[in-house]
Amino acid sequence: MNIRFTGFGGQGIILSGVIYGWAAILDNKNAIQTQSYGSSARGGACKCDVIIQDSYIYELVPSGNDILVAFSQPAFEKYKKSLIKNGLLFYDSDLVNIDKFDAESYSISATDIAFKEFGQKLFANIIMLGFLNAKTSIINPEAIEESIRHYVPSKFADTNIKAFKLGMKLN
Amino acid sequence: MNIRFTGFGGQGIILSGVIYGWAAILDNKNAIQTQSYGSSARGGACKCDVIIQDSYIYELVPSGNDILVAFSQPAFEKYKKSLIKNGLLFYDSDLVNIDKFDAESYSISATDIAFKEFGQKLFANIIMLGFLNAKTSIINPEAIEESIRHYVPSKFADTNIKAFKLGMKLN
Amino acid sequence: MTRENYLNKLKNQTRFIQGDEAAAYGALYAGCNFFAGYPITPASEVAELMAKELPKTGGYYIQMEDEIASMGALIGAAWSGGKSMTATSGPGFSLMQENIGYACMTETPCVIVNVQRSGPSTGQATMGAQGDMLQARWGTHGDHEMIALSPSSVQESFDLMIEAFNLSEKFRNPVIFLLDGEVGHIREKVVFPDVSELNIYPRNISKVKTDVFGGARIPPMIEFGMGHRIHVTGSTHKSNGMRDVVSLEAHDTLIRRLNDKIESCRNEIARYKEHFTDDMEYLVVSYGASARPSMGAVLKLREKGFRIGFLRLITIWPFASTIVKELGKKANKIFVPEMNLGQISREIERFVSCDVLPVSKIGGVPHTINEIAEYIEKIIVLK
Amino acid sequence: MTRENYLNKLKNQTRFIQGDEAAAYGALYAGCNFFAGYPITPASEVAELMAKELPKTGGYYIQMEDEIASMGALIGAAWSGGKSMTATSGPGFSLMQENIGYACMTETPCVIVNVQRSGPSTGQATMGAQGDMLQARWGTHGDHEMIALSPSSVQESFDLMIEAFNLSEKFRNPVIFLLDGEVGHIREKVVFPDVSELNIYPRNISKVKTDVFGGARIPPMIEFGMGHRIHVTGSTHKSNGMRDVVSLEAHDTLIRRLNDKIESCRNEIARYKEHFTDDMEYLVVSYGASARPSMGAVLKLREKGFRIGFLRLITIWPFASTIVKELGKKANKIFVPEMNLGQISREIERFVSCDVLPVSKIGGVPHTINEIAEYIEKIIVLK
Amino acid sequence: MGKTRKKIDIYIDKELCKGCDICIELCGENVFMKSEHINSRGYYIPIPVALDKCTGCMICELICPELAVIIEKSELVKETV
Amino acid sequence: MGKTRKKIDIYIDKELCKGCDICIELCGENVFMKSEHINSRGYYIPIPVALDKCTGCMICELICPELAVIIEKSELVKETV
Amino acid sequence: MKNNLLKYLRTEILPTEFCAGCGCGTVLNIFCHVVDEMKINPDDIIMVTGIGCSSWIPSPYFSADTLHTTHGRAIAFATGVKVMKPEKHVIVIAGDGDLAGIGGNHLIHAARRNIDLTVFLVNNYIYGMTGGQVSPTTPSSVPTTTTPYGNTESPFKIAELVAAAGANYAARWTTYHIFHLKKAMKDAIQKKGFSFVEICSQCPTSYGKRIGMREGIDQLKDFRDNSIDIRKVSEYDENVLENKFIVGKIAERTRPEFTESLRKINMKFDEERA
Amino acid sequence: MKNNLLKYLRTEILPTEFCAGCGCGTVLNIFCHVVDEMKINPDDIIMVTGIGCSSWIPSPYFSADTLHTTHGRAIAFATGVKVMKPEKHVIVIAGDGDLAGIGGNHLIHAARRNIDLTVFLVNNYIYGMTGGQVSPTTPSSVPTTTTPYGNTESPFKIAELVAAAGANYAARWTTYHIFHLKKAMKDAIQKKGFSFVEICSQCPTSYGKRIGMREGIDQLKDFRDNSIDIRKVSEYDENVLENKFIVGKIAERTRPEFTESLRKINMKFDEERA
Ligand SMILES: Cc1ncc(C[n+]2csc(CCOP(=O)(O)OP(=O)(O)O)c2C)c(N)n1
Ligand SMILES: Cc1ncc(C[n+]2csc(CCOP(=O)(O)OP(=O)(O)O)c2C)c(N)n1
Ligand code: SF4
Ligand code: SF4
Ligand code: SF4
Ligand code: SF4
Ligand code: SF4
Ligand code: SF4
Ligand SMILES: [Mg+2]
Ligand SMILES: [Mg+2]
Repeated sequence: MNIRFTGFGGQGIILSGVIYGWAAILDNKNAIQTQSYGSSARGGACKCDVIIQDSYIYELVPSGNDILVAFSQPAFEKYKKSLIKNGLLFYDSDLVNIDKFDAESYSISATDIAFKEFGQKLFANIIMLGFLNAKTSIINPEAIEESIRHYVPSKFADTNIKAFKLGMKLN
Repeated sequence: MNIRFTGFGGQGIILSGVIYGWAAILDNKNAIQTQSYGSSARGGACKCDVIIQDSYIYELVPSGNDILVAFSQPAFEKYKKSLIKNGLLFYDSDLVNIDKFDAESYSISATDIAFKEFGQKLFANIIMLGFLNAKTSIINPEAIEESIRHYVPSKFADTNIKAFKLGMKLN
Repeated sequence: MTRENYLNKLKNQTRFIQGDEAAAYGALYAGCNFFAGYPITPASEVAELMAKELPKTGGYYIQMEDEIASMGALIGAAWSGGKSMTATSGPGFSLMQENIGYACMTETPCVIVNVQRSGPSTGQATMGAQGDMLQARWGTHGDHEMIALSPSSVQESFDLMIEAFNLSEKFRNPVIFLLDGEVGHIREKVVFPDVSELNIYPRNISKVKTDVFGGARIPPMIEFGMGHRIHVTGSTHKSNGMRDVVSLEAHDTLIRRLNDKIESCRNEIARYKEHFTDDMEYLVVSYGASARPSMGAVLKLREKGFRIGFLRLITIWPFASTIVKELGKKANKIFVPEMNLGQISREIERFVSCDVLPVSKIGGVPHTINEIAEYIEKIIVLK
Repeated sequence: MTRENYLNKLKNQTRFIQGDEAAAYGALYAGCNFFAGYPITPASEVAELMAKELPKTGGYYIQMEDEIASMGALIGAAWSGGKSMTATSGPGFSLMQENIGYACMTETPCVIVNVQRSGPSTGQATMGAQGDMLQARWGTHGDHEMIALSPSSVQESFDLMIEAFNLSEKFRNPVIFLLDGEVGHIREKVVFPDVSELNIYPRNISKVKTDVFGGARIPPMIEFGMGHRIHVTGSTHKSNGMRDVVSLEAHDTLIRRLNDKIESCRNEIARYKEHFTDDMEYLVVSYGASARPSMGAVLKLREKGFRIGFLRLITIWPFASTIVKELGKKANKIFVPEMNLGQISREIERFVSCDVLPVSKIGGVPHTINEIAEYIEKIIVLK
Repeated sequence: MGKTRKKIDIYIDKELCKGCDICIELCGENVFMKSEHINSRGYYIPIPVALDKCTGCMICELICPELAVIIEKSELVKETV
Repeated sequence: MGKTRKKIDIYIDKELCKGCDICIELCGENVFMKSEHINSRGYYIPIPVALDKCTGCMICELICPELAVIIEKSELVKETV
Repeated sequence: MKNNLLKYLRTEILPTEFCAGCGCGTVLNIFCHVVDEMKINPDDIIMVTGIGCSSWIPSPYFSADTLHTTHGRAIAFATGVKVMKPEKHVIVIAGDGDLAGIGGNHLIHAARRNIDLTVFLVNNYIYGMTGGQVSPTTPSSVPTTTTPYGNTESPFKIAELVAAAGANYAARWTTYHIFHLKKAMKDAIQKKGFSFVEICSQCPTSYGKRIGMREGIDQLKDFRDNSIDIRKVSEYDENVLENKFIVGKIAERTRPEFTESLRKINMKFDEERA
Repeated sequence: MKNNLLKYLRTEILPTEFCAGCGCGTVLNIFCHVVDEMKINPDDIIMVTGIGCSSWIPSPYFSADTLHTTHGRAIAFATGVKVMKPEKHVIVIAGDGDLAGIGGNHLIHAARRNIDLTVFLVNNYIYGMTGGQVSPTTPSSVPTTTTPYGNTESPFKIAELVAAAGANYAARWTTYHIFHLKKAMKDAIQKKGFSFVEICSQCPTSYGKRIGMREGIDQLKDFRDNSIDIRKVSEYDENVLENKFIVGKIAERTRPEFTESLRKINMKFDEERA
C-alpha cells in the first residue's frame, strides 16, 4: 500500500506521513516513510510517501501510489499522474480543484473545518488522516491515536485526537 | 660512472654536480643528476649524485659510487660506505680526515687554496672539479668550462674558470 | 553514569526513525562521546541528533568551520580519550581526504559517516547515490587500507554503527560508514537493544609506556595526558612515534604493517549475507539501498524458476574477495545493481573470470524490483 | 607577441633541467597562461619556474592561500580564457579533490600536476613515490572519468605536458599529470622544439550563443565576457547550464555523457609503448620512474634468453585496457614494478586471467634493475 | 521657478508576489492592503488602496523580495510657485 | 641592609652550539669571542673571554637558539652598604 | 505591466525559489537597481558564488555570466576570473556560512591581497539552505538545529574582520536600509581593490522562527529598531551594542590593487621586448 | 655541565635540525624557560602543531604529548584535544604559512569561538621549510622563490586580525625581545580563552638572504632597531609604521570560554538526572 501526502511546505504534510507510518508499525505492519528535501520541500509541491506492507519491504520506490492526498493545487497537478489505476484521491476541497480528474476521489473541506472547529488551519491534516483511514481502514485507528500522541507535543495531543476523530466521522 | 658530491649545504655541492652533469651532456654523453632535499640538504651531509653513461640510463639509483667527493667530515662518514670496491675518493684535506679509509684517495687542500688564490672559500668546489676531472678524464675539459660559464653568473665566470684550471694543474 | 541512564531509557524501545538518526543512536550505544561536523544534505540529521543527544550522555558535539576542521578535531579528540565520529556527504568527504589519510597513518580510531548523494561535485544534493564506493577506498593519497561498511536498512544502520566503532577500535583505523542517501533518509522501524548485551570493543590502552606505533601488528594506544609524552605524526615514524622521513626501512615497515593489519584480517572483517547460492547458475551482488530491490528481484526470478543466488555485501572494504572468488567460480554471470556507473562491479572483476554485468542506475531514485528483474531475465534468456 | 618571442628564444635549445621544470616549460609551450599554486615538496619547482617565466610570456602566476583555492582559481581562470595549471603533491592533491570534481562536472579544461611523494599523509616529503595512481582516478566523489598521464623521463615530462593540455582542451576535462617525485626531481637533458612544429589543440570556443553543456558529446565552450551570459555550475545541469537538481533524466544524461566522452575514446587517449611483445611468454608492465629500471631488467633478462616483453603505460587513465587485454592473452604472467603496494596491478587484474604479480617497492628509492630482474627470474625459473 | 508634481501609479506583479506583506507593513503611508486575490501559487497579494497618499518614496519597490512592485512616476503638472 | 653579589659562571655546550654568533653579538658587555675550536659538526664555538664583565643579564642564555649557553649564578658575598 | 528590472533576470525561472519574505529577494532587487542606476552592462559583469540560499541570488537569477562554485570557494574562483578578466566587474554574492564559515580563509586572503572583487555577504545568521544549523554569525545563545540548547559560540563581526584583513572598502547594512545599502553597493562596485558589504538579511524559515520572528517583516522591523549608525557607536555602552546592528561604512582605503600589480610585472617584460 | 632546561627536550635528537642562527631555536629556548618558571609539569601540556620548520619546535623537540598534524590544521586538531582534555594546557606552536596561510580559517574561527588554546605563531615571513616561497606575512616587494620580481601582495597584520576575530589575548614580540616575549608567552598560557602571540623570528636561510640579511644576527638587529611599542604607535606616521615591527599587547578581554560553555550544557543534564 503506497500512500503519498502532498501540499505546501509547512502544512504538516511530513508529519501526517510520519504519524501514519508509525501507526502502521504499531499495528504490526512494516512501513517506510520518505519525503522531499531542499527547495522543493519549501515550495508548493512538497511530498511525503509512506509504504505499508505486511511483509518486509524490498521495493523502496513506490512504482505508483494507491492513495494520493492533496493539500495544494500545485502539488495535485505535479503528482496526480503518480496515482495508479483504481487508486484513491483524497483532497482538501478548500485548496484543490480537481476539475475532471478521472479517479475515485474523496474530498473534505479540511482546512475550513479545522479553522472553524479548532481555530487553526494546521489541524486540517489530522482531520484528513481520520477521514482517509475511515474510508480505507488501512490501520487500526487506535494505533493512529497512539502515534499521534507520540508525535505531537503533549499540550496539543488532545486537540489532535479530537481532530482525528472528527475526520473519521466525516466518512 | 656514478659520482657523488657531498658536504655541507651552502658549499656549492649541488652546483658542482649540476655543472658536471651538464658538461657530460655537452660532451655527448647521457647524464642524470639528483640531490638531497629537506632538512638534510641544510644539514651537514648534503649530497648530489651524477650518473654519466654513454648509453641511455635505465638505472636511476646508483647502486654504488665509482667516485665520492667529500667536503665535510659528517658527509664523509655518512657516505663513505657508498663507494664501490676500487672506487676513488676525492676530498678536501682542510675539512676531512679520512683516517684509515681503505680506498684509492686523492686530496687537495681546496678550501685553503680557494681562499688564498681567490679570497673566497666558495671556489673550492670548482678547484676540486678540475682536480677530479684531470685525475679521471671523464669529461672533455672544454665541455666543463662551457658548463661552468652556463651556470655561474657571468661576472664570476672567469674566476671560476681560473679555479677550474688551477684544479686541473694540481693533478 | 549519565550515559548508562540514557541508554537504559532507550532499552527495548521501538522507534520510527531515519537511517541517519539510527546511525547516530548506534554511535551513542557504541560509546561515541565526541562528534565534530559541518552541515550537509543528506547527512545533517546525524549531526542534529548528536547535537541534541550527546550532551545527555556526557559527550560533546561541536560544529566546526568546515569538514577539514571536523576531521582534524575528530583525530585530536580520539587521542584525548574520545570515541569520535563525524558525518558528511560527497563534497565534505572529498575535503576530508587529507585528514582521513592522517588518521590511517596515525592509526587513529574514528568513524566517518558518508551519506552519499548524487555527484560528482554538488550534483543533486537531495538525491541519494552510491557514487563514493571507490573514493572511500582510494580518496586519500598514498598506499593505505580502509574499512568501510554499508547498511541496507535503518535497523542495520543502527546495528552496523556499533560494529563500525568496534572495528575502528580493534584495528586502529578510521572506518567509513557508507550510508546511501536513500537508507539515510528513509524512516523505518528500529528496536533499540539492551546495551549490556552488546559487545562494545574497548579501546586498547596501555597503562605503561610502550611503543604505540609498532612492536605489534596492532599496537595498543596511549592517551594524551597519561604522562608518557607520546609523539603522534602523519609523517613516517618509527614504532615509538618519532619521525623518520628519510629511511626506506622506516617507511616500508610502517606502511606494510598498516596495510597488513587490515589485509591479513580481510576474512574476519568482511561481512556479507548469502542467499540461494547453493544451486545458483547466476549471481546478483549488491549492497546498501540497492540490495533491497535486488533481493526482491532475486525472489521474483526464483519464483519464475531461475537458479539465481544473491550476495549482499555489508562490509565493502576490505573487499569480501574470498566469497566473491568462490561464488564467481559457480556463477555463469554476475549482476551488480548499484546506484553508480559500476564501481563495485569493477572490484568483482578482479576476482572472477565470468562476466560481470553492472546494473547501473544514477539520478537519485533506487532501482525498482522490476527494473532489475527484467534486465537480468532478458540477458539470461537471450543467452 | 611576447609569448612567441619567448618560445623562439628557447627553440632548439638544450637544457639540463629537472622533470618539474620540464613540465613547466612544456606548459609554456602548450600555451599555459595561468598558474595558481601552493608550495609543496617535491612540486615547488614547477611553481617557482612558472613564477619566473610566465610573466615573460604574458601569463599570470599567483600563489594562493592553499591548494583548494589554487584549484578554484584555476577553474575561474579557465572559464575566463585561461589555459591553466597547478602543481602539487599528495597532501595538496587530496585537498584539491572537491574542486577537481567540480572541474569534471563543469567540463573545465585544466592541468593538475601531482608530483607524487611517499604517503599516506605527510609521509616522507622528499621521497618520490607512485602512491596516488588510484587516487587520481577515484579521489573525488561521484562517478566521473579522468585523464592521467605519467612520464618516465625529463624529456617526456616536457613532451607529455603539451599532450596533457591538448587532451584537456579536446575532452574538456581536467588532466592529471602524474609525475613521480623521482622523475620530477632528476635533472636530465631536454631539447626544446620549435613551437610552430607542434600541434597545439586550440580551445573550442563558440562565437555564437550555444549550449555549452550538451548537444554534442563534447560541446564547445563559451568564455566569460562574450556577452552570452552563460551559467556554470557543479550541480546537475541541463545542456544550457541551468541547474536541475531533481530530475533523474537530467542527471543521467549529464553524467553518462561526461563518462562516455572519455570512455568512448579510451583507445584514442591511451598511449603506451610496447617492446618485445611479439615473442613474449612473460610481460612486464610499468610506467613513470619505475619503467626505467623495468626496461633495464627486461633487456637484461632477454640477454639471458628469457622471452619477456615490456609494456610501458604513458596514459594511466583512461586505462589502456585494450592492449592489456590483448597482451594478457599471450602472457603467462604479468609483472608490475610500481613504487606503491600494487595499484596499477589491480587494474590489470580486471582485464587478464593470467597471474598479475606486483613488484612493489616503497620508501622513496626506485627499483634497481637487479631487484626487478632477480625477482622475475626467480619466479619464472621456479615455475 | 517651477516645481514639478508627479503622477504615481503602482503595479503589483500578481504572479511574482508571494504575499509576504512586507510592502504593506513598511509603506509609511499605508498605501497597501492585503487583498482577497489568491494567485496561482496560493498567495494573497496586496493591493494599493490609498494611491493618493503615495509619496513615491520607492521603499516598497526596492524592498519587495520578488521585484513585484513597480512605482511608476510620470510628470504631471508644472506648478508655478 | 645587605646587598648580594653573585658569582657568575658561563658554560657553552660545545656539541649543541652551531656557531651562529648571536651570543657574541648581543652580549652588551662583549663577554664572548669566537674561538678557534671547531666542534664535531664543524662549527666554531664562542668562548667567554671577559667573564668578569658579565652582568648576569641572561640575554645570551635566553636567546641562544641551541640552548647552548648556561649562565650559572651562585651567591658570593653579602656586602654591607 | 512588467518590472523594467526583470531584464536583468533570468525570467524563465521566476518567481524565485526563495521562501516568502526572504531577504535574498530584496538583495536581488536592490542589486538590479544598482546595476541599472550605474548603467553597467550585465555583459560586463561576472557573478561568482558558492552554495546556499544567498548564492541563488546571482545563480540562477541574475542574468550575467555566472560561476556557481563549490561551497565556500567563490572568492578563490573569482580570483582566477579577475586575473584573466581585469576589465570586468567580478562580483560575489553569497551567504555567511559560505563566505565567513567554510570560506573564511579565502575571504581574508582576498582582502589582504586587495584584489578588485566586490563581495556582498548576505548574513542571515544561519545555514539557511541546509535547514537552519548554527553559522559563524549566529548570535550567542540562539537555539538552532545544531545548537538545541543555545549557541555556545560568539559571532564574527565579519565586516570589521574583513577590514582588519586589509580590504579597501568594508561596510554593513541591512535589508531594511535599502537606500543606504544601494549606495554602499554602488560604492563597493566603484571602489578599486577588495570591497565588501555585509548585508544583514532576514530568513524567516530557518532563522527567524528560532528567535520568535516567524515572518520576514518581523526581522525587518528588528533591523529598523535595533540598528545603530557606526559613527554613533561611541555613545553607547558595549553591552548595549552586543545585540545591535552596527551599520555604516567600516573602512575605506586606497591600497594598491593586486591584478594591477601583477600586470605591472608583465609590462616590464613587454617593454624589454619592444 | 648540561643546561637544566634540556630536561624539557627530547635530547636524543639534539642538536636541532634548525639552521644555525634560526629563531625557531630561540623560541624553543624561551618556551622552556616559560614552562620552567611557571612550574608547569610537561605532563600537563599537550603540544599541537602543523607542518613547517617552526612546527619542529614542539615536534619533535619539546618533550610533552605531541600531535604533529597536517599542514595548517593544528588548531582544528587542538580543538578536539581541548574539548576532551580541558584541564590540560593545549599549546600550538607553528609558522606563519601554517597558521595564517593555509590554516587562516581555523585560526580566526578558534579566536571567535574563544576556545582555551594558546597559539604561538612563529612569523619568519616566509615558507621556510619548502625553501623560501612567499607567505601571507612576507612584506610587499620582497623577492622570494615564487615572487622573483618582488611580492605583489601585502602582508597580514596577523595579531591584529586575530584580535579582530575575537581572541581573549593577542600580542606581538620578536625573538630579540626575549624578556617581553617570555612574559607574553606566560600571559598567554595563563589567560583563559583563546590567546595568541605572534613571534617575529629570523630565518637566515630562506628569508634573511632575500632581504640582505644572511645571518640570524642581522635580522635580530633589525628587530632591535626597527621595533615600535604599540602604545607609541600614534606618535608615528602611517607610512613610517609600514616597515616597523609593532610590538606589545594588542588585545586582552574576558569573553566566555568555549569548552566551559559546552560543559555547562552537559551539567544541565547531569543535574536533571541526579
Ligand atoms: C563542502 C560542502 N559542505 C557542506 C555543504 C552543504 N551546504 C550547502 S549550503 C550550506 C550552508 C549555506 O549557508 P549560507 O552560506 O549562510 O547560505 P544561506 O543558505 O544561509 O543563504 C551548506 C553547509 C556543501 N554543499 N559543501
Ligand atoms: C597540504 C599541504 N600543502 C603544502 C605542504 C608543504 N609545506 C610544508 S611546510 C610548508 C610551509 C611552512 O611554512 P611556515 O608555516 O611559515 O613554516 P616555516 O617553515 O616558515 O617555519 C608547506 C607549504 C604540506 N605539507 N601540506
Ligand atoms: S513585498 Fe512584494 S512579495 Fe511581498 S507582499 Fe508585497 S508585492 Fe508581494
Ligand atoms: S512608494 Fe513609498 S509611499 Fe508609495 S506605496 Fe511605496 S512605500 Fe508607500
Ligand atoms: S648563540 Fe648559542 S649557538 Fe649561537 S654561537 Fe652562541 S652558543 Fe653557539
Ligand atoms: S649574561 Fe648578559 S652580560 Fe653575561 S654574557 Fe650573557 S649577555 Fe653577556
Ligand atoms: S531558508 Fe531562509 S534564506 Fe533560504 S530561502 Fe528560505 S528564508 Fe530565504
Ligand atoms: S629554513 Fe629558516 S626557519 Fe627553517 S630552519 Fe632554516 S633558518 Fe630556520
Ligand atoms: Mg546564511
Ligand atoms: Mg614561515
